Amino acid sequence: MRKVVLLILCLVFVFTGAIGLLAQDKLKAGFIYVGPIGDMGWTHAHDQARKICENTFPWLETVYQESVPEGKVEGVIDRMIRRERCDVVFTTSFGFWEGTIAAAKKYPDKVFAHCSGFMRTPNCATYMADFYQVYYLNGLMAGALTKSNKVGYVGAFPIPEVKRHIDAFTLGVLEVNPRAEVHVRWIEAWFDPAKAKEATNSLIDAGCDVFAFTEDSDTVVQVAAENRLPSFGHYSPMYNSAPDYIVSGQLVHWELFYLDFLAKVYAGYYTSKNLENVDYWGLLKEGAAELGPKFGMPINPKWKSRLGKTNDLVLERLKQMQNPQMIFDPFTGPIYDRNGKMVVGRGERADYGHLLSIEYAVKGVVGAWPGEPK
Amino acid sequence: MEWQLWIIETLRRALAYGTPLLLGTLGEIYTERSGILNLGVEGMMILGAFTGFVTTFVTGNPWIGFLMGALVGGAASLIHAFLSINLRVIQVVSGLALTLFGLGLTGVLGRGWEGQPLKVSLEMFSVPYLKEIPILGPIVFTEQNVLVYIGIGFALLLWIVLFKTSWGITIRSVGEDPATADALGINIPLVRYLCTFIGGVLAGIGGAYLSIIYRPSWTQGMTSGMGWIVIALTIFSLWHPLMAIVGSYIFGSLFYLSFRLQPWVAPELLTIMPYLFTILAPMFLNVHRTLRRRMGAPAALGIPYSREEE
Amino acid sequence: MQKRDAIISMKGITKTFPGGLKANDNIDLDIYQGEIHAVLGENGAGKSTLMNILSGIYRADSGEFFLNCKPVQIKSPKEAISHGIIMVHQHFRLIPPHTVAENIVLGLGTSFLSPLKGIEKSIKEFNEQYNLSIHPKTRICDLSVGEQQRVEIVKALIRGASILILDEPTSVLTPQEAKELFGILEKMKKEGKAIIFITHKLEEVLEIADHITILRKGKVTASMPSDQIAKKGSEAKSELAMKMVGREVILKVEKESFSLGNTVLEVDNLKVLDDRGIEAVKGVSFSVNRGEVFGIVGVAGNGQGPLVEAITGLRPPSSGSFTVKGDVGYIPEDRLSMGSVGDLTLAENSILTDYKNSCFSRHLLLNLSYIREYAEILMIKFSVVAPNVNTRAKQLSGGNLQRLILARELSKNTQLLVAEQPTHGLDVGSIEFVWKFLLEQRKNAGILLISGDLSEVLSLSDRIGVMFQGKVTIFESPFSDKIEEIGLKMTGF
Amino acid sequence: MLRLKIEKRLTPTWKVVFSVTVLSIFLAFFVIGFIFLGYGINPVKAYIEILIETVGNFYGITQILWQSIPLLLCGVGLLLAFKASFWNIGAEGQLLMGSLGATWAALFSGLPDFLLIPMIFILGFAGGAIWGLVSTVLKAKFKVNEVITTLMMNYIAMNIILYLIHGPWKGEEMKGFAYTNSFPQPAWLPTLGMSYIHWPTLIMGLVAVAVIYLIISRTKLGYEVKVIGQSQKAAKYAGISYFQTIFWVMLISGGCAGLAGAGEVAGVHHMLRHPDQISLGYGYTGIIVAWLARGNPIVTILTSLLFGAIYVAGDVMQLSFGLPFQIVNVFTGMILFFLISSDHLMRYKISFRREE
Repeated sequence: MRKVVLLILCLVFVFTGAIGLLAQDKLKAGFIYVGPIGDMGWTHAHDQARKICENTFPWLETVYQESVPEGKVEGVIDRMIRRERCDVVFTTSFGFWEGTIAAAKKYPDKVFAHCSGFMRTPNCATYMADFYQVYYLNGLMAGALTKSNKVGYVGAFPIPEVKRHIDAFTLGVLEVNPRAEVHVRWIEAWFDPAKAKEATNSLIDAGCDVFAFTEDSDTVVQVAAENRLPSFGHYSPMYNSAPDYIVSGQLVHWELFYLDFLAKVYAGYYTSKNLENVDYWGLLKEGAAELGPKFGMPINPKWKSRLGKTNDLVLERLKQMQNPQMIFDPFTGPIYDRNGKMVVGRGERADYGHLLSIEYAVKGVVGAWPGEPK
Repeated sequence: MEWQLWIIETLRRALAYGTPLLLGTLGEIYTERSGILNLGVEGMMILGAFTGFVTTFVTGNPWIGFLMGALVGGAASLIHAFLSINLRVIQVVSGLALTLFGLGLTGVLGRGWEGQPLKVSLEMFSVPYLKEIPILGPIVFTEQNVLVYIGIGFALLLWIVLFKTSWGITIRSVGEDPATADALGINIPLVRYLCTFIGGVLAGIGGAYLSIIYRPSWTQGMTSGMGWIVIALTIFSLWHPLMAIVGSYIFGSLFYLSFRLQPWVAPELLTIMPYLFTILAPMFLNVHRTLRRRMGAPAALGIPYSREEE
Repeated sequence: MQKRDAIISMKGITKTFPGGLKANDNIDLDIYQGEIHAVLGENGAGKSTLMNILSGIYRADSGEFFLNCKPVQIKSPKEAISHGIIMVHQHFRLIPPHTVAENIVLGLGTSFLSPLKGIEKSIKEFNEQYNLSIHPKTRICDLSVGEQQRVEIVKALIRGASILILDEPTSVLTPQEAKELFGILEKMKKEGKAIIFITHKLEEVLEIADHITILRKGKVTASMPSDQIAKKGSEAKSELAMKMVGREVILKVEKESFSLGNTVLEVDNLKVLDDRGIEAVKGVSFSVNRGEVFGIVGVAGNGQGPLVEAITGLRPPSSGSFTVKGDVGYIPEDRLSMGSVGDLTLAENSILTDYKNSCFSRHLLLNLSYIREYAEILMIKFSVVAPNVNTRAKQLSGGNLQRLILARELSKNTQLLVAEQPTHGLDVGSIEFVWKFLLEQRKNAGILLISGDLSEVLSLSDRIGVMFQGKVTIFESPFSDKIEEIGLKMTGF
Repeated sequence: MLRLKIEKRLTPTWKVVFSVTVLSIFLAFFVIGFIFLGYGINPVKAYIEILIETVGNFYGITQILWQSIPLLLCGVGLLLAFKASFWNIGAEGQLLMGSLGATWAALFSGLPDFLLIPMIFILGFAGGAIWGLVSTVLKAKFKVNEVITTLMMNYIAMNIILYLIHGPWKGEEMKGFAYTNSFPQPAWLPTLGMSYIHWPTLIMGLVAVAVIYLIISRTKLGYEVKVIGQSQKAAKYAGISYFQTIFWVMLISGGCAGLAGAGEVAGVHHMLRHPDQISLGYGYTGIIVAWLARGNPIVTILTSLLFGAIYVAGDVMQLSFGLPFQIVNVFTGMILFFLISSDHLMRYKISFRREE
């Protein structure tokens, strides 16, 4: 009996070793997700991109692990590199930064990329696709659609990323409809359909009649549609959740980043020595973000007539921002926060650093705003 | 009047959110009244949610979904029943195992179903005429789904059964003093099996409500701790079906208010409230001697019964 | 004399418990209609087991039942009830938070929707028929013991009991209540019911029983109509008593007398509330001195429990005071779940009440080797039979366990020893052993003996306090001419 | 003909207990094999792979050790509470409050560097202990069932931490995310070599096992705990104060869970973050760890390693076979079902007899 077990063990070792040899000229990438891949939002979008990459590059192999607790990320990286022999590891949540940086130091000849992070090392790049421009466009439409002059917004966590989205959205709403307000509710979770549902309901009860959100489910769209109210999708194509009531939304193309990054690593352009300054910041002009309730449909045709003139305004601004020169940006002064303080001067355009650390709420935002500067 | 509107809106939402809690609590009340402590509510709810969703998705009929959810919830409860009635294991551990098992199994089996929206659901509707009643009309009879009424109906029915019928006397007696009931020719295992099964069925329906009506889709762990709240509500409602209505809707109200009042009150404060109430309610009860005797926990709760051991 | 058929007869009933104890050994018993049949026996003679078998709670290993000469099976309480066999247990099978009516209809199969409807009327009828005065809507927990017993009887009657088994029905009653109960039983007899009356008090049953059967160690030792005994007089009685206990009932106790020492317990106008908040001890005063046994005798439930709990510090008195000199040793009535801990070893059990003593524990630690030695010594000195000190207490027999508890309580350097029903349920050998040690212990301490057994108190005590409804009346020795008076006091006259 | 013979026995021998335990774990593995089949994975290969990746190499073993640290501390503390028949199912909340205390020590106490780590453990212990004692007071003074209070206190602890990381304790370095600042370097627990094993906590765990073993077997407190656990009536008779004993029990039990929390924040996370991320259900798994040890604190070392291995095996199954992470719960639930069923069987002696 013992001999058989030993034999099996030996065979397994030989077998795995052989695979390692064969995989020499292949590139293997590991993806570490913070949530379940079925979440309809963030993790789902990353996983879609992973699949696209795998289908595009014949030399690419991928592995992934979902729902990784933040404290365990370093161990998962270990396993991906030691056991799965990954050459590149992507960690797709802000909370993974500590583990990612530690692992990057531990494996100096491997390549890492950390999504939404701010710390880089020679072998760890950062990347982020951001939506504030798309949110602004959606804001324009929301401003045109609201009759009660109250627009609802469900936010996940009061962090700069979400605050930036809300501010951009509000700038859009107020540009079209200066009397409108954007009411905000936080659900303190990236994914909690029950909370998102009651948050939306509380906004409906507060009189809001158009909805946008930053969280990882399609709950807000569903609840709004149940009440026959328009809403904007987020992250994934949510057109199918409410074909009649979804107006537009934000869509992401993570694959643009992944394809580019992996191709460069494979070509030897990116190595474990030169990533210190590699920071992807994907906006409309890079094609990382897209406007629409589903790919290839910027505005739901059913709503075009209701939008009227705003329709054209949206498309014009979209074109301006897609221009490689980025002729327009929503965070162009003068911008005042809701306490009346000027945060972006007249004629100035908020720079990258400013955008990354937004804590203020612009004029027109109503509701709790944790961490608001005095 | 502004405040009237607030009450109406809050309670309206409390009904929708509180219904799965109510269903689960009613079931657990029956289970505990018969002397079985089932901490596996979370597991049974998630199993009900998963089977409810899948069945509805496949058959296109939400009612069959509810039926299957109920049956699977009930079947899961029978595991606990078997372990605690026949094998007389420690019920805390057995319930915990059921919760873990339910969460795990649905997570493993349900992966392919995640993110698929459910096309058919039960429509919301308003009851004609009744919705004209001031205050009550807009709360209860406007734009609610039928399960809300079924939940309240169950509560009334189970209250009548528990306190006005011979079965109720039997169930309560089995939970208070199984030896006595046994001596009077009552089949203790049968009663306990049935009550645990009722608990599983109702938890299953409550879970199916989440995946079919409340948010027509499936995600793993979508019960997000509701099963534990049910355990708390069972105690909060002093094992009384009518109090379960009050408890579930108070909890629903607070959940809703934690968003509605967000501009003014820290949400954590409101979220903590129900848990604090649950601790305080039995505390006040226990200060009062007669109340404790009449409204306290079933005396044989969690204690296995066997005839020969006397 | 007309030959009648027995309403129920049992043939060859045998029951062995998992521990190997043969509780019933080939027992035959015939019960006739319109007759009160007393089953007598000591504690542990197998009476309760037999009745539990008859009422379907236990199953016999072998044996047969004949109901009106037809063989029947009794596999469950339900089947027993369907044959009209119903038992009123010594500890009432009533559910305290439920009402009288709810208790009565339980398992009755009344109408589903209005289960209590017919019942209230029936209760009223029984109230009139037997003069019971029970109110259907009261909760059991608000009733007195006597009232609860009547609820039990109504419960049985409503189920159509033709054979009513009463397990030690008088043990919890005051004499007044017992008298009322006998009245009720007489009426039931006249209605044609068969009544089985289980007791260990011979005197009591001679009054009302028509037939007497005596069990001893699981076997029938005598069975005869009671008028035969009445005819034969006192000689027959002592013969019966011998059959019950196997030898003379009255144990002669060698009793050395000691000179009285200082006062070890002084109780002054003590008042104590019971669990329900009712004053159970209503102003009691007495004292116990070293060198004497002070016996408190009374029917159970007259406040002895709360009194003992107060003296041993388990229950705060509501008013009055008591002073104890030195340590108190206490032998509780409930030796299984209070006097010992079943899952702990004998060594651990041997220090239960004295573990804080500096020889067993220093600072935070226990002195394990000393404890083991100590337990070994105790076991030898008090002849506790067990494999070793690591045996678990639950594996010991009742007599051995009581010896261990005695050993523990007597070996402490106590000034006052409170012994509560110390011989309850023990075999004769153990009883003698316990008595001997209690008397010896007077050398060093004062003994407070609480017992329901008058003969025990009479033979051991130097002074006697009779407890009735929360009050104590004290009698000084000699008692021989006061026995009648003491008996009367116990019954409240 | 073979005939089944069933006899009852009072106390099963440790050999029976051990073999039945191993057997039920194997049974669980067997049943779960079908789930592998359902996913198109050869269960035999899968188990060999899991075996290699968990106990078959050095890295796997360090991972198991690392995972079992909080389980050991929670489990052994709970064991003491269960010994006193106090159904503490609040180790989760006690762990969180321990992490809260430790965070305060690391970030806000302003102590000199060399005092930081001792203070982290002291306040971690205190945080868990205080949280455990709330239920003690409620039980002893108001007779509120501890199952419910400890369970509710979990949720309250969770919300307190949420409030702190979103509000007053939110770190300025965290770009507005809901984390506290990173602990200063001197407050980081050292780890063993290249592994993640924060050995001071591991040693705490082993010390806790030893201390609780000593408490149970040779102290007055342990004696009191055993008596109370068996019969409250006997305890009252023996003059044991229920409140006082349970007070110490929960002080230690909650404190151990608190130490686990302190170890997690100071050894793994180096900050306070969302409660779901700090405790991956360690408090609940701890119940199982304690229960499986059947009253023997030494055995918790084995049971916590078992569940540490299951956690690690879960990681392996996710990464190597693409199974969802919930597979861990299926394992735990299954093993528990089989174990509690076998618990009953252990009280019977089953033998086959050949009948002529």
